[in-house]
Amino acid sequence: MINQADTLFVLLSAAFVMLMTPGLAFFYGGMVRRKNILSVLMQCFVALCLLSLQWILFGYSLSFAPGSGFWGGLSWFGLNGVGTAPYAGYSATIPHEAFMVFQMMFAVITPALIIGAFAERMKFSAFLVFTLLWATFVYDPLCHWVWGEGGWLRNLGVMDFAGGIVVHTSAGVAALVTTIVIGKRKNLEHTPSPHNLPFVVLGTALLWFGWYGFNAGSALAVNGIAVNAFVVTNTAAAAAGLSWALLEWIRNGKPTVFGIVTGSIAGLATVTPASGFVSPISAIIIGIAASIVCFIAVAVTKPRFGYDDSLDAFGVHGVGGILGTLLTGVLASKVINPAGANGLFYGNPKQLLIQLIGVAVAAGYTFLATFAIYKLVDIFFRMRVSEKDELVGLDLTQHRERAYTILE
Amino acid sequence: MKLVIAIIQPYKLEEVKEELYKVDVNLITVSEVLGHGRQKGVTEVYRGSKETGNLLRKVRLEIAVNDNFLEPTIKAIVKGAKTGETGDGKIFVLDLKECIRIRTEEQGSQAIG
Amino acid sequence: MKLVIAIIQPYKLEEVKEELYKAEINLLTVSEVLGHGRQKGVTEVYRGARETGNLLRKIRLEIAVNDNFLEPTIKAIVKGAKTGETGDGKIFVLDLKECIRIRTEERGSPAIG
Amino acid sequence: MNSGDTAWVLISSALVLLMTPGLAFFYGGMVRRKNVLSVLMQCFIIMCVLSIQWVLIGYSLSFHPGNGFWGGLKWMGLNGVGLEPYADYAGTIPHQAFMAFQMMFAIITPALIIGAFAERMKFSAFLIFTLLWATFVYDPLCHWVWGMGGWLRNLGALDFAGGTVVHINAGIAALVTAIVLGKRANLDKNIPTPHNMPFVVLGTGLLWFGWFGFNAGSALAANGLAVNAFVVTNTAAAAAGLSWALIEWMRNGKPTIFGVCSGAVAGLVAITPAAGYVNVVSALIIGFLVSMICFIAVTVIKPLFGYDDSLDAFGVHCVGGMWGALATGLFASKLVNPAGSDGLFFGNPKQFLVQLAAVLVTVAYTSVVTFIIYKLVDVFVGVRVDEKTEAMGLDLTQHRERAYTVLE
Repeated sequence: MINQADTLFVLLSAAFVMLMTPGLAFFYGGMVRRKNILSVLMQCFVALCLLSLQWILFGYSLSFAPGSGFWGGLSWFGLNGVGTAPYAGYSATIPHEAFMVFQMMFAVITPALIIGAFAERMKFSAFLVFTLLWATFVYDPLCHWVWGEGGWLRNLGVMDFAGGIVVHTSAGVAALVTTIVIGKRKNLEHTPSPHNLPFVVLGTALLWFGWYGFNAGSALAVNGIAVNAFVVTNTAAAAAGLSWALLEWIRNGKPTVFGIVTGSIAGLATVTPASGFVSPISAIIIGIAASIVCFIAVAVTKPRFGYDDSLDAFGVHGVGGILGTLLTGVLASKVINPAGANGLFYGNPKQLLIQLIGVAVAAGYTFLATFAIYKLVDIFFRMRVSEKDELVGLDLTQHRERAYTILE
Repeated sequence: MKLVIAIIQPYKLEEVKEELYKVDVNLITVSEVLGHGRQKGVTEVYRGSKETGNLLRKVRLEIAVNDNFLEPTIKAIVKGAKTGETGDGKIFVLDLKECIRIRTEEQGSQAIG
Repeated sequence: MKLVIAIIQPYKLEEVKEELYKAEINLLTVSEVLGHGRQKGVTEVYRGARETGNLLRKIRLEIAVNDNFLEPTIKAIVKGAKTGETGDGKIFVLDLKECIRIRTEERGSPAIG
Repeated sequence: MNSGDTAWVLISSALVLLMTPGLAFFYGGMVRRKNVLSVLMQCFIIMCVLSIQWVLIGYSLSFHPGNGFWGGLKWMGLNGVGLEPYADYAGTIPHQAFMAFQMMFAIITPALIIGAFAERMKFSAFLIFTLLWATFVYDPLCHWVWGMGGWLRNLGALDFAGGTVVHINAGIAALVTAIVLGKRANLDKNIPTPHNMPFVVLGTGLLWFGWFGFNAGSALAANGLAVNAFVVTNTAAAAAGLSWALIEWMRNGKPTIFGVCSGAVAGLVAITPAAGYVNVVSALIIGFLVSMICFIAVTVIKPLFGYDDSLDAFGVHCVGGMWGALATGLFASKLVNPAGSDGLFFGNPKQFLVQLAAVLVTVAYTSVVTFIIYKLVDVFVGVRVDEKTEAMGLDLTQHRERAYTVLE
């Protein structure tokens, strides 16, 4: 039976999550140098266009059609059979198409997250091909394993409420792979400072706002779980933002706005898999843990290994997603969500093991498949722009336009 | 004393800076300007209407030097900025009558460095 | 050779450029500056608080010319920028010791054009 | 009364309201730096002025069941428009919710015209022009197409969310004002480039987000029809954004973010009248073709005739809206919406003719009345600013404020 309130909630959540991609565009766009901002905005927007179409043509079918344990198959190709009648396997109270479009927005933002790793140096044509292949051969299968009917990780009991594995771990690991193989940016004695920090703050605000749709909407109904997800999402973001600022204060002497927004995003990414299974108090623990671990990843690990993850897509999303998935195995409680499972702290150490397997499998698969796709595209298109193009900036060399005028 | 003003391609700034540091010229003032050059520059296309603006974005350097530093400074700028294509820019040299370091009120060539 | 520096009203830039082109002076550098003038300028009001900043927005032109082009350049700038009101701006002329075209490394007056 | 439907329509109203600030940034980023505030100001003042006009007389003129040509003044000051549902428009939500939803449409339509006369219209003249235009063009047309007893509605013209009423209407008014107002000064010497492209992208993101409320909200209920409208809206925008980029790539050598944004908005415009009547595949086609059509309008027809439609309000909204209205007559299907009718491709050529008639009537009425209003305002207050004012910029001369500081 279709429920109007549930339908409206899922549609609205889909709109919220759609807004996260422009939000991410500004979050990333403000961080790059002035000569490259449009290339980042362009990549995010093109991802929105391209993957919306990929999803209705075959992405949704590969991910969610009840095929084998490993892929969904093509039985829902072109939304064939996906209509306004509910599909009880996923959600019995809303039209099947509403579920499809909600999931579409996840499929759009995940590849967009990777942009942070190779920003300021990837050729646009190569980006397009890479993104399409990555969505098809990494995101769609992974999504099927964890969320699709019959998916083998789902059957194993892996808990991922709103995409800690599917979205953040996969995008983060892909970011790490691409940033290593594409190499550092030129002339990088010191990291360039963000060219427009207010844009970063604007982007964070839109992301935080949209994340309510991302996490609470994943309940797919207006119920207590949605409310709980809403509350823990906000709590974790707040705890993480605050603790990041404190860490900076202690370590560098001054808290920064760049730090507080980075922390908030880390908190949001980390609480994503847990949001339907943990209590608000657990969310505070998750938020603080997110800041500490991601701060170490960004401020200590990255300089030590010397990879140039330009905008910390791995350091924030990858590390946050992995941490969140594991913490779900620790802090999940059946009191919050009877359909879930208890975690380590609630007397079920097995769940942590399952979560660990889920993350390890996802990270391993993503690592290998991303590397293969990268190399393939590199052979045909060359991923990296020429040195001169990089110095002149991608806006002018890839798109022949400029973000700002000087005099008029 | 001389005041050197150079107009160069924006993306060459890093290299020019590096060359200047090599010859121990450390005090430069940089600003962003629009310059009219002979070259066409990259044509930007906005919604299909081609924009061939004749004012192009350039970087302007101001460097005050003592006379014995003049030639090394010019050489360094040329080395860093030259590609051989139109649009590389120009260097202007002006006489500098006086130079005062505000902090100490020193005057003349010792105030320059 | 001379270096002409002119400070003009921003909205007069188009006209000045046009007059300069007519006099066949094509190479100029434009930047935006704040200038202290005698005029009051347009007062901006922000949320009720009246802003009477005496630093006003101006456009700064730099033009390097050979001596025989100096007068035409000055005339062109005056023609384009003059309204007769306070705030029209100023023109400064400096001696230019040397000019180098980076692309070819030519020096002196042939490098100017 | 249904709480789910009411919530959906109220939230959709909020989403559509957000489109006007979105439009302000979309347009504001495109003008020169000295005029950005004038555009933002025009958009914001419209939100104020027309909200009041709507509750005082606009809603009555548009929606009261008067005769076929106007609604009359019976509902002046919302007299009789209460919290009970009004079954002829929407049986499951309070009448005032319907009124508020429609108000947002009445606000954004005149705001769309701003793109045609940006950078050269006097603010006082703008205010009077907008008020008269809303009262004598928008309100009657709205009544004809959507009002009870409206003659175009009775003719059977299909316009789900405002292809004729909003986009063709505003677009034609834009063309008329652009022609009679004349070109901006110095236009042949240098075409001004967008002064802040990221703002254009931000505006596009907000418009896309708000458009979910515009189209899916027009179902006036959280049902399958709303879901369909949501999905086709996203699909058409994605297809159009992508195809505009491809056209640029082929024709100019580089795809631009400005192109993707223009395309996405064109796609959203085109799908507006069709959103409740077509399926996803039709939306793909409508989206792919609209970019081609608008691209020709903007890059070939505009230079050919030499009118100065500064920000392409005509080229994108009117042309895109016409294509959408006609495409509705081609692709509409009763399988999607039993309350609609079939189009030409589903065996009903008559629908195409009805759509054509509605388009022609709109074009004729709007162009004549807009011209009269313009001339009238011009006689009394003078519409265009003088040359010096234009050179100094409208921000400083009309509002005595500036968008950006130079040094600090």
